[in-house]
Amino acid sequence: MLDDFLVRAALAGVGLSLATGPLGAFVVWRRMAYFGDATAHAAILGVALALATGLPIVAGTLVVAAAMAVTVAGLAARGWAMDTTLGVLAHSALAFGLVAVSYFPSVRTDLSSYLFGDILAVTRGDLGLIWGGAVAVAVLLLWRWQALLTSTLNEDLAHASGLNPDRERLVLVLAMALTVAVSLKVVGALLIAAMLIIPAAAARGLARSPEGMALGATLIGALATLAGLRLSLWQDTPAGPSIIVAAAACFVVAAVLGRVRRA
Amino acid sequence: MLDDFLVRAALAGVGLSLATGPLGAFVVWRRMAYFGDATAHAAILGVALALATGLPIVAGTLVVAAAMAVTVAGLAARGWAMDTTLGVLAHSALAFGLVAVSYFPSVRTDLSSYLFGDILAVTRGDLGLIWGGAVAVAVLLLWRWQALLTSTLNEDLAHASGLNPDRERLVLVLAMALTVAVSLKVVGALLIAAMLIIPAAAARGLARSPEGMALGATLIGALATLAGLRLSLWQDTPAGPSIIVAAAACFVVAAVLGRVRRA
Amino acid sequence: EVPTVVTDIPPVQSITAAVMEGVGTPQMLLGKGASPHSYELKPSQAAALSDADLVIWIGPQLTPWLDKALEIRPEGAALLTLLTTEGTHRQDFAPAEDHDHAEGEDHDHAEAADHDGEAGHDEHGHSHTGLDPHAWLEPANGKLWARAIAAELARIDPDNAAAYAANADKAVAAIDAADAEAAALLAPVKDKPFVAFHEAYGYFVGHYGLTSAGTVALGDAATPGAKRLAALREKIEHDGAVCIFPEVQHDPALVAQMADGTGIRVGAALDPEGSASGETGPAAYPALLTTLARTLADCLQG
Amino acid sequence: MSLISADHICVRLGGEEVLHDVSLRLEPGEIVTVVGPNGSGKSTLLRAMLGIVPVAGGRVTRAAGLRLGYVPQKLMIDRSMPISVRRFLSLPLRVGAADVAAVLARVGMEGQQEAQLTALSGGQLQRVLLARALLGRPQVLMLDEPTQGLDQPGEAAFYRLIEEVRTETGCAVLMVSHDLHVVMAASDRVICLNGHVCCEGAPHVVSTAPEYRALFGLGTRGALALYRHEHDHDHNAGPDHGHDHHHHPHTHDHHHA
Amino acid sequence: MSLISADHICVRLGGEEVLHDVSLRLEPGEIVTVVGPNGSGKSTLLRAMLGIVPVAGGRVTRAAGLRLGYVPQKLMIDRSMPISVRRFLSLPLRVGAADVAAVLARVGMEGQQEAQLTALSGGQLQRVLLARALLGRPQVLMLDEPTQGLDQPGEAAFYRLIEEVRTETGCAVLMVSHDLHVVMAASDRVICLNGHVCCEGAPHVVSTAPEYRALFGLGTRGALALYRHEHDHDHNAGPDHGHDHHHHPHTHDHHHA
Ligand SMILES: Nc1ncnc2c1ncn2[C@@H]1O[C@H](COP(=O)(O)OP(=O)(O)OP(=O)(O)O)[C@@H](O)[C@H]1O
Ligand SMILES: Nc1ncnc2c1ncn2[C@@H]1O[C@H](COP(=O)(O)OP(=O)(O)OP(=O)(O)O)[C@@H](O)[C@H]1O
Ligand SMILES: [Mg+2]
Ligand SMILES: [Mg+2]
Ligand SMILES: [Zn+2]
Repeated sequence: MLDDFLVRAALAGVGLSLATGPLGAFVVWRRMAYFGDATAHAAILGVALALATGLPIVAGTLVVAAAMAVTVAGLAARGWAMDTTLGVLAHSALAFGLVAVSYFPSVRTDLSSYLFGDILAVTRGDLGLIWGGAVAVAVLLLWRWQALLTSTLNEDLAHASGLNPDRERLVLVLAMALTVAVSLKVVGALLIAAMLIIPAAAARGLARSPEGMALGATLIGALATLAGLRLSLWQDTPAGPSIIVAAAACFVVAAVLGRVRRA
Repeated sequence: MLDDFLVRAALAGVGLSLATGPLGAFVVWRRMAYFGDATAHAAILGVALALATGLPIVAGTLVVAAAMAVTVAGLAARGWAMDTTLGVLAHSALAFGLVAVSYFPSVRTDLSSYLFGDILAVTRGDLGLIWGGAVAVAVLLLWRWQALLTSTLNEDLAHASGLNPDRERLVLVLAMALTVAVSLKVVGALLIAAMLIIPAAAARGLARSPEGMALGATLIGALATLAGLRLSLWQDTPAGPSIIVAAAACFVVAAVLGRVRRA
Repeated sequence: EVPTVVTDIPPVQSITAAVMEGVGTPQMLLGKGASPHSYELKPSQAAALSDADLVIWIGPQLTPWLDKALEIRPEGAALLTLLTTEGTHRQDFAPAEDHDHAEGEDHDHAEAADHDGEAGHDEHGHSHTGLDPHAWLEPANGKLWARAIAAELARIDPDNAAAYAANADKAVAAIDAADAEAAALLAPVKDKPFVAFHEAYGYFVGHYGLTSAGTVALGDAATPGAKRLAALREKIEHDGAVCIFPEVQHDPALVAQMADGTGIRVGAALDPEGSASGETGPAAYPALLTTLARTLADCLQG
Repeated sequence: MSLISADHICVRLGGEEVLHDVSLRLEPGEIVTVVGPNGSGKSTLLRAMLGIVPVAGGRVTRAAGLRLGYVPQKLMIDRSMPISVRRFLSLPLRVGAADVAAVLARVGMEGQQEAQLTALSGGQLQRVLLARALLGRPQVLMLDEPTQGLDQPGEAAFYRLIEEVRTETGCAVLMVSHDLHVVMAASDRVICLNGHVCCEGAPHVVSTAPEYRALFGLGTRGALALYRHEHDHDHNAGPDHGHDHHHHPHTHDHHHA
Repeated sequence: MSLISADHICVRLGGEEVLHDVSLRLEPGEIVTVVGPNGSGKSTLLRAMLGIVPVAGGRVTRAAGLRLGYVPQKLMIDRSMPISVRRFLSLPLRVGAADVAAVLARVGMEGQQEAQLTALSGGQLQRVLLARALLGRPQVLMLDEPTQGLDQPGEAAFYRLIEEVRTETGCAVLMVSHDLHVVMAASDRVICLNGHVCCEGAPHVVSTAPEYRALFGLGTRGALALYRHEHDHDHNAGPDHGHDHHHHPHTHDHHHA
């Protein structure tokens, strides 16, 4: 059954939702919508460095993504707004990548083509990676859930409870960066960035508790994967964008339902 | 003198800063760092629509950018966070664009190539467009400055002063969307998005008043343009990324100066 | 049972289609001007790839992303990487330019660079060597690959071996004809220097003995810097380059910028990968060569 | 004509009707105070009259060109905008330096023009908000718990200031307060709110009304009094008071417009 | 050993020294109140002791494993997280439903478990914050103007509650308040702060200290008293009081660690 690329794509999308659901909730709460794009942009710098130094591309991307995460967390601890910081870093990293590569004239292919995966091209090995990674992220989040929630809600209250909000933020941001960096190559930058925002934003309109929102985002992500693949198969449209279109449809439905319920 | 492409590039960058400086300040204050990228993504949908309907590409991009702006403003008025909304719309628009284009097999060109300009390729006509647009935006912002500031600082206070914060937000977002959509083609998506965030973020660390921040962002933008072009000429690095690298350097210097001054 | 064959870009599809004429039709992944970096498979293409018996592609130097997508082809499916096919004429990109005026005869040392096709068989996947992947623009490679494809198909599908061999002969003849036509078109303009948009034409320039005056952009990875453009402009004026050519899928603004005020003519857009026309089928590859030659000649002749 | 009035307004928030059939009119020069337990809709009433919250029924009428000053109960100011007290006071109408200095002096913040808004302590911010409301010669002041966070001399000065401003400019004041003892002394009219108007009138009338007594108990002598004297009594009058507004047991005729 | 103590701490904010050489120790079971004019550094002192603000000199020592409850002066809660009162009370330590119901009843919010945190009125939120601080059997309560926004029965109930909790669990309370008259009745020890410790001691000692009188004037009978009786006097004791902490004219020996 795993032979079928569609089955593998569906499993990959569902597995991904397991991580992006709860991570996406934090993305919405902490105003980090830029995170996916920022990591994808930063990864380009990683590719340039890898090509320049002869390291494996994966190593380059991971190192740069982790460095970005640490910088974001550090700046946020000094009171910078997350979205501004992410915007600054995303563009700076991309620009540095493009400048760096101009020093290596032997690199003449579009750097981003080294990074992008495609959910229809997921292999059995990738599935292992995704599910392994997603379960690891889910377990990490479950383990630190209370501390992460408290620090996200209010850092002063977290401090008073003996938590260190800076550390919690760093853990969260690192987990996010590594997840994104790894899945870039497997499912593509566009899809992973969208899966971090849209399902969580859709769940926001309906949920009444943080857990409900994280769970809702996971379910909506999984649902969008299945519906999007169906759309893609039916209309022969590209799979990643079709999944995002399905997620966007969920967002619209949830927004309307949310309004109706509130009125 | 206008013959020289470098002079034209410098003039374009400086003209652009005139608009992106104050707009960028609002981007930082209102947590809209995603704005530039979101408009660029949405523009792809505009290109697809234009190709499908036979309209001019510029018309397609402008229509979609304006529609995005109106949607963002409308959702923000219902209490949605700006960055989340922008993230949802950016990815949805891009995905719709990619899906739509797969229905028109006659569309055979890389969509994004319609979007990417290059500041070194600016023509005399482009210069007129940029300066005309930038001056228009600057005048608009100057005219509504007090109202925009009040609504940005606190919507309740704006209401009590007889302003309509929803209208001010709409004006701002529309001005921003049109500026970005027009300049995409001239100077490129990466540069315009970066110029909306990095100079304003750099100025944030030093400024003590909103006007100071807007002015500082304009100056830093202009300075980065000149320094970046110099770097590009000296090291033969690509011009747009070099300007961003220069702006990022300004950000780091400003952040360090800000810390030193505060301590 | 006719093997399912998947190819990457239009020229490769065309050569393969010529070889398979009357037996089957190869599929193609990168049609319709798709750019590799925003490229996403459609289910129909993924389906094709996932039950391909043979995948034919230029190599990872051209399309790094395909490297990954290739993993979904079934176990044991054959893979033909044309750039590393024995006998392929391969050459490096022109060495990084030093922007002085002495490199008008780029094509000379480019041609000298790498004539033994076997030489640098460096097998590490990604291209940080300077290997120029645009090797289909050397008609000799087209002919060599037609035969290599026929041989590979014959191995997988011995029943149709004879048809493949006969088709390969026909394809070689068609390429020879196109080559001759292109050579005739280009002969009068051989010495007129021209500027192209990106460095895709090393093979073509070498084969037909054209005079390249440089390119606007170096590769796909980075847009050109101000220093390069300033030098290029000076060079255009100094060398008296006749034409400058934009390229499909790339914004012509920079080309217009370089042409502005120098008196150089702006030619029609070149389509080195055949991706704008998106044409497939046996005739597409020979047509690509002659179209390229005609576009160059039309402008250079003035 | 009154400056601003609410006629039979109803306000729904999150699906619940928070205000039912509330009417209120404000005449020039009067000081009206709204009292009521926590969550009784006092802030919502002010916000509805300012147009911040839409009304679900009834209507709010303002005199044309009415100049309003407003001090919200809580103000969220984002740290991302660098702004000094002086600049803040000039929003949205520009004000001369002398006026700024004068109004800051009135609220006990003289010489603080250049302090950053985000660096103020809670009470300092409250004083600045008050200063901003007083600028631009308002005809109506809407003050939502304006003395919260003020130190005691500041609180006393605040009530004096309001009285002064009213006398000088004849502006009307609509205020929310929990300082019942001060309210009774400083207001011309008191409105006792609990989702609806429970009772209304001159302070001495309201303070003896049974509806008022039901909400606030018998002692209106402030926390100290309660602390000292009721401390050993049964607790029924105590902590249980704040919440009974949630099941408004009253039935009203709602006059939705 | 004391539960938590500050030894000669100095705190700098935005380049200015906000606290100079402040020392304070809290013993089990005592109720200590910090009073001082607006901007005198009361909130900063609490935040420094909690580790939210770093100290520039001196040191803060906590007993190992100290359980703390904290009610901040202002709380910014982002609207993007949907969270009910019940869930909020279970952060970061999970609490049983019975405990939640009990503590909500104590602060006068019973039955409100499922209300969304962002839908609460100012006073309701204050009650919930207090409830959260009381959960988890704290050994120290740090309360920054805990009665702000509470209605009058709520305020009275609050002081009773603090007294009860202290008696039941023996926890120490460090509180900031501007209700001078209540403070004097409800505290074991009062610290009068103005960038430095002006005076300190039992309520009756502090209220007669000249430093205290200089800061708060002679009348400590609350705003009503001031309003009624001082209203025609000169205003020197009035609005000008809040700001003199900005040019701390005193010289101190700072014992930086
Ligand atoms: N981030 C900051 N940057 C600079 N100065 C600050 C900052 N935060 C507070 N201050 C200053 O520190 C001083 C003490 O503030 P704090 O909030 O501790 O006062 P407070 O005693 O709690 O006053 P209030 O009674 O008004 O709550 C004030 O003068 C304030 O202006
Ligand atoms: N956004 C909202 N969604 C749902 N309910 C809300 C919302 N905002 C306020 N409420 C409810 O409306 C009621 C009135 O709130 P309001 O803030 O007007 O009270 P208040 O009288 O000002 O109380 P306080 O004295 O505590 O300031 C409360 O019960 C509150 O829970
Ligand atoms: Mg209120
Ligand atoms: Mg305080
Ligand atoms: Zn190429």
